[in-house]
Amino acid sequence: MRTSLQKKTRIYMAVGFSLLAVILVAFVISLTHLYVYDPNSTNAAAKLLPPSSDHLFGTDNLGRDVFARCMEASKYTLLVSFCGVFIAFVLGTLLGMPAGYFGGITDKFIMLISNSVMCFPGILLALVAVAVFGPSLFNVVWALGLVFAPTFARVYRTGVIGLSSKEYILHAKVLKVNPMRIMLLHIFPNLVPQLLPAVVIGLANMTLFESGMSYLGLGVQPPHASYGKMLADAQSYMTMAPWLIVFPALLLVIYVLGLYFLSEAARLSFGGERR
Amino acid sequence: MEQAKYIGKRLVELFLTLLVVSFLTFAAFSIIPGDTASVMLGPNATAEQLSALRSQLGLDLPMSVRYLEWLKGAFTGDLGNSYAYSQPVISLITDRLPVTIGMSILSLLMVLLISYPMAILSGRRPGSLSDNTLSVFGHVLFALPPFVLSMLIITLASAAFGIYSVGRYVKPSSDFFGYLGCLLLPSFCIALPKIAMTFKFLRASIIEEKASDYVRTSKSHGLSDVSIMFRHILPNSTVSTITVISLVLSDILGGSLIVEQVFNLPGLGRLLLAAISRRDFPLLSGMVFYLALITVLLYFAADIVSALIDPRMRNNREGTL
Amino acid sequence: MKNISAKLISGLLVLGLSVGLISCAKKGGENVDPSLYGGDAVVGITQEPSVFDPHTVVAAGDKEILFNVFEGLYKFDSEGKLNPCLATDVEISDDASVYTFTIREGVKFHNGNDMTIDDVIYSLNRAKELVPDLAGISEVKALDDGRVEVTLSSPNSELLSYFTVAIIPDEVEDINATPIGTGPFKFESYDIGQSVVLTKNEDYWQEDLPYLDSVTFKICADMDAGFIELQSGSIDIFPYLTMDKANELDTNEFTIQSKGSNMVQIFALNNAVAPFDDIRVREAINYAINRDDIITLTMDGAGLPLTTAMSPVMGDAYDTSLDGTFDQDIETAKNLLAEAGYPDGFDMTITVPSNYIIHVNTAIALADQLSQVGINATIEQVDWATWLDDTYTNTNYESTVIALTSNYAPYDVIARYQTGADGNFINYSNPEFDEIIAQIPLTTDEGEKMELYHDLLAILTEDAASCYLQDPYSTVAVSNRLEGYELYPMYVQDMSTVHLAQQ
Amino acid sequence: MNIAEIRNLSMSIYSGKGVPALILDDLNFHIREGEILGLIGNSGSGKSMTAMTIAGLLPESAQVTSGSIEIDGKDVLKLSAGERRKLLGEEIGMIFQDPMTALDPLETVGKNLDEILRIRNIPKEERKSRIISMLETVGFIEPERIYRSYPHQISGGQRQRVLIAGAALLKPKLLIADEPTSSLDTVTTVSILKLLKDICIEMHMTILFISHDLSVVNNFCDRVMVMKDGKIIDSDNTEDILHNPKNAFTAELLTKAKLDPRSLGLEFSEVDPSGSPVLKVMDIATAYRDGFFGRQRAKNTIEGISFDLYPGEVMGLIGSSGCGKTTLAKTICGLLKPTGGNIDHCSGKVGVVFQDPVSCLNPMHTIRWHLNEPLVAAGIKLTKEEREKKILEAIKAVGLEEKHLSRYPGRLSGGQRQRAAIAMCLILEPSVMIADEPFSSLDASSAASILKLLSKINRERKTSILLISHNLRVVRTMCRRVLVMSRGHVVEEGMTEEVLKSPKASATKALIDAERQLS
Repeated sequence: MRTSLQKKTRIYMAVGFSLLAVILVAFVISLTHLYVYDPNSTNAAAKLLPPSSDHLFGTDNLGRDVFARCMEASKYTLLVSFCGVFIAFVLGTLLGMPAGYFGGITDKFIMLISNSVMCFPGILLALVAVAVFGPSLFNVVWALGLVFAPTFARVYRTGVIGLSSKEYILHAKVLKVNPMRIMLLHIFPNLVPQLLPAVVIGLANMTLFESGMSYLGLGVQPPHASYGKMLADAQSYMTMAPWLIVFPALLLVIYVLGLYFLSEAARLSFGGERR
Repeated sequence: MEQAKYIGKRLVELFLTLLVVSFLTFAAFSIIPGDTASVMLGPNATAEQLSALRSQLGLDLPMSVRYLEWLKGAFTGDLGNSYAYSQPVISLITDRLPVTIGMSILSLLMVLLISYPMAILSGRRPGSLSDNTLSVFGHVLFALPPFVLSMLIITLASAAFGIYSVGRYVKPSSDFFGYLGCLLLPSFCIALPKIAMTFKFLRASIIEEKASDYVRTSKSHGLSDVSIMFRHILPNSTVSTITVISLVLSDILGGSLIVEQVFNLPGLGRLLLAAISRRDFPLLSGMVFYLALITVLLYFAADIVSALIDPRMRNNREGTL
Repeated sequence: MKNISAKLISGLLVLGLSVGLISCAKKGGENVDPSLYGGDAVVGITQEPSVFDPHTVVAAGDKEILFNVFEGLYKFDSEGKLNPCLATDVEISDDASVYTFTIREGVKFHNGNDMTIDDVIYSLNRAKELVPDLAGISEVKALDDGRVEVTLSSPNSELLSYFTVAIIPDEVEDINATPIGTGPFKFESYDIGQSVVLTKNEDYWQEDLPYLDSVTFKICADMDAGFIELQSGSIDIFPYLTMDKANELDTNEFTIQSKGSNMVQIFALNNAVAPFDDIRVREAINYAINRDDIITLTMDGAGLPLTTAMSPVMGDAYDTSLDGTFDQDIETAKNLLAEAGYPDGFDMTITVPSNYIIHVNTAIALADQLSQVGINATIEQVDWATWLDDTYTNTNYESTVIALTSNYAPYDVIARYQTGADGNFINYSNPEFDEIIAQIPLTTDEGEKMELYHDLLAILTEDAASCYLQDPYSTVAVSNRLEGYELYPMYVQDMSTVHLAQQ
Repeated sequence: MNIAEIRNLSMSIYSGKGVPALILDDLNFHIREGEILGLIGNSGSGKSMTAMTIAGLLPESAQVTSGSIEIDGKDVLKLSAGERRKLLGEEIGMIFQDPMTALDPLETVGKNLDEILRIRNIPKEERKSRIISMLETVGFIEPERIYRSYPHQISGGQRQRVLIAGAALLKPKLLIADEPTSSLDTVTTVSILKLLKDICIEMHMTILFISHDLSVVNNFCDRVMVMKDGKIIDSDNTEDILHNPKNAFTAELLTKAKLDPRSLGLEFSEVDPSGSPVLKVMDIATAYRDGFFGRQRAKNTIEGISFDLYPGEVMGLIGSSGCGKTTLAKTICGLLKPTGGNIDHCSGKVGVVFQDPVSCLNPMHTIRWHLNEPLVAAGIKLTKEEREKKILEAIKAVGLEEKHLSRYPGRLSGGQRQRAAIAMCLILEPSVMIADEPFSSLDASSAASILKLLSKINRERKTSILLISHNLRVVRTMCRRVLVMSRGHVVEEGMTEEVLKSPKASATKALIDAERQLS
């Protein structure tokens, strides 16, 4: 039983990392400008060309190289998902840790606020925030960070409450260790098993949200490429130029799938089948 | 008695949450840069016109008074008129509600009707071929954004087979089954990733419950595996999955906003985007509040359901809210 | 929210397109085939209608529907010509300050009442208050035997096209709620987010028209959605196609019509803001861009390149000698920039309304082309309301891309470039231009007037007022189950001539 | 006559592609009708698997490779799955270790038991009356109320009774009891064992009793078998096993199980009861509050507790589980705020050692970090060298070595962890140490060394100790005075000798009785 679990973990990890490797390669390419085509360069003579050795993923309706654009999109996807998760994580820490640790009225108050935020369907909150403050990368990132913060707060709170009854935490309290120190040095390291899968899955969900917002035109702004926007633009050419849909969709799914497998691996290696 | 107390306690929390939700909505639309009156009147308005409109709209009153007014309006269904449509916000919303709600309910049904059998099949023998296949399948579904799925399905269904016409919508009052038919595919697109999610949690929960002591007790009482699954494991797994299901519900509601856009259905999603592009704040705040209200009530319902199933819930455990 | 058609923009930019009806005797006539009558048609539209009052309507999407419901004294036909409609004749005084219309008899409103002189006077007086272009009317009065005399406060030989403004019954209080006109179709219902339904006007004054029993304007989320509905057969006429979409359609099932739409897509440079206050910079930008590439990229080649503020579809008023003035010339552009003090280019922002994909795409192509001369353009997408407010009305922008539509009248097209004019959002100002344009309303000789138009266009081009890009074709697909659809060089859907195809 | 005959029974568990693990190795034994047969062994020795094999409740990965199991003359291994299931409940009843979770929490007690009769198609009214009468048999005074209660509303001992009622409902010939008392306190353990014995006689049942704890076997089992690594290595009647073990392993088990503090020769510090106390507890009360409305929860609440602790004194605190011992400890060391009364630490420090050696140290940090933490918390400014010296001193004082400092808790044994926890407590040189069941999870030899350590600390440093324990023998040897708690109150207090010799309160009497039963 145990060995098969380890094997499963290893398989999940391997699959996850190899899928993510694809995106990382794309990211590196976009950073190094290794590829001949500029993602934003239009070309009237090269409209809607199917994939060929010249244009690996073909070209779009403005004659832009889809491969170059996919590479660029990976950059924004990584940027948004990592920054967004970072903000959500920090906010979640600030909310969830004290809530779980102090309990009582602090907990009630913080959870009331964070639960109330959770009552707004996430995408709605992000959409409205971006709509109101204007669609820009920065706004997308903080709006998504805000939307995801309660999720992390919950993971924290549950984790902290679980740990609070552990004797080593009680002992620290008896020793009158500073609460900040207890939270950060005593509790935090022990929450890693719960936090790591949550972070990885958060990255995946963030990516899905970002692509959804970009699809609706409220995410990454043109001319910059993002998977959601590329797909939205490609919808008009669904039958005419399917490569416009296939490649961005594939890369998007690969990234998210890689993250899911990784989070599953993290979950299995820390906690086994039990949640 | 215990039940009534529990429900009472939850009601208090529901009330508090609604208060915070309504305040957040109100505050968010109050701190927005830009003056509502000048947006409405346009750039050529005189100062007198502006102040007249402000007092007509009650914008000159202190924030707390406006909040109470707004709150009263929100609960009596009077949120004023939309800037863009010059119609009462509430009627605009109720007009679109059948699409969004219909899709959400259909999706939820699909999620339940598909994920349960999948999870039972999978959790019955973890590690078996059928379990591994379903699990991998679930992961892939999980990673598919609903709008990509929708594009895929539309391409397949309408372009290749010509069986589905995008944008077809029949009102439930005129042809109920036609209405359901129109919503079937989009609901499926929303449901699919959520099926994967529910399946994953339910499966984990079934596997966990299977190893629990009361299952062993029931076995020692001579019960067959099948009746143990249905009488003990499933209800217990449902209790721990119900939080996930209520989260799924809120995701479904959000997902329908995007998917109805791809399918060109006249639901709240389209109204929302229209309101966003026209900066129609009364309409926006109304939609945001009512969607949140629906979610709050769904969470409440989830709490009540789990309290009905789980007697422990009624006296000590934390609810979703 | 992605409206591919630039036409949608027209709405608020139009100085007042009104509605009229063609009287023309060329339609209808003696040999009426009864089998042509009956049936229904569905037209796809991509904009939610909002206003049904013909005097306050501004959105092009509303006007295209109302064209079938309301008519004016005069009415445009599909060639862009003005024909008598509810009037049978007009007499214009020599100084162009008095217009005398003879009112047609036997016209009935949709509510069954006869159209009287009082209705005409009521309508013109109402329009005078609500339509800015008719504000020059000082008096409307009935003469004897069914004639109406309109006196202007100042002479204007260019006003006839504005008498296409709708004539409405004087007894209807809220025309927006109960749109009653004299047009070939009656307003039946509006279902928000769904459709507008019009039904046949049995008492239409042109006895043979219309053919169809009803017309439904079905609201589609966007061009793609409409296209799919077109293919699936739930829409018969779809006027917002791009060329490459149109090419995808089966010619056995659909007929494609395409023509210039009297629309001017402009890369507007705010003349009041540095560095665009420097003519050399504006010229450099004009030379830096490639209009043909833009047309290929954004319209699949379905557009007429422009170097000046008017589309060639305007006919005689357009000056063909200006063609090719700004053919792409990177070297010249670079030199001009260096002269202006920007040898390494500069940073600029292109503000575009996000709901118009064509303009967003144009901006993307422009940004790319400008990078060749060292100009680094950032694209800022804003929503339509913000664009109208900040960019158009308050001219708080550096550059923008938009399409200008106007009444099918040359004066209407270029009047906006007068110093301080309402629609002069590029803040263009040239005293010579102002002087020449002031003469036009006073000139009654057609030839002379055309010369003046040519001079005005030349000035705009010389000053490189902005970059004029193209007149995008409007492309319409019509199901082959229908016949008789005529594409206008302006933004209307005339359903009166449409009928079922002969089997 | 034998009720069960097990011959040459071998069983293996298959996992993945690896070699199957041999769990049961050629077992041969029989169970005589009417006897109570004890099956003793460490965890992982295969004793539970033996029970599951007999009952036919093995996991899917397990397979019987050879042998036969005859119950009442039938070879059950040759029966079909359905027939075997039918045996359960009718021929074989089972009860398990952890009564906390052994009942479906979503159903009432009645419903939980009802299924046994329901699947055997017994009419509804008869089902209920049979269950009620069985609940009465297992000692419930209000069987109707228990029938309607949910499992979480009754105590652990009551749940175990319910399970016994379920197992005995169909009057099976063989009752397999798998560690039925391991998670119960001593008083409850004694009552459950008594119940099992009564039922055994009353219903003519045979019991296979499985336990890791030799102490419960006494006075209960007729015969005992000892298992190790899947084999039965010793088998004899109870008297002989306990007093004259022939097998070396059995002897080892016995010494490990038997903690005899008297033999350790512990010495304690002198106490001067006229001196000023180091800890004064005056009339304190602590209540848990619950929920929005702040309703009080009766459980674990303490009230009106007063005592003084003198320098160098070791005081015992005893009581059955749920009596409020731990609440009192937590209140004294400041984890809970008393709702009334006063605690005076008399300017000394209070250290605390908890029960569970697994969770007493933070798994993410080294022992050195653990020892440094109290110094940091107390704000003691020290140079690096001084600090290191202090840490080294503390770790040596509890009998660990320098090399342990850089280890993580996961790499230490239970006894070592408990020592490290004591070192953490000692480093601040407290005047009072509260030790909450510091050795109840340790085996006898580790517990003995912790006892020695505590006495050494008391002797050498004059540290007062408040020892919370359920083990009366330990309390008897270690403590000068003793407090007895029951339902949140101190019901008896005095010099240990006197209190334990002539108990006055009924709670004290019950504790002493249970101790005697299980010795």
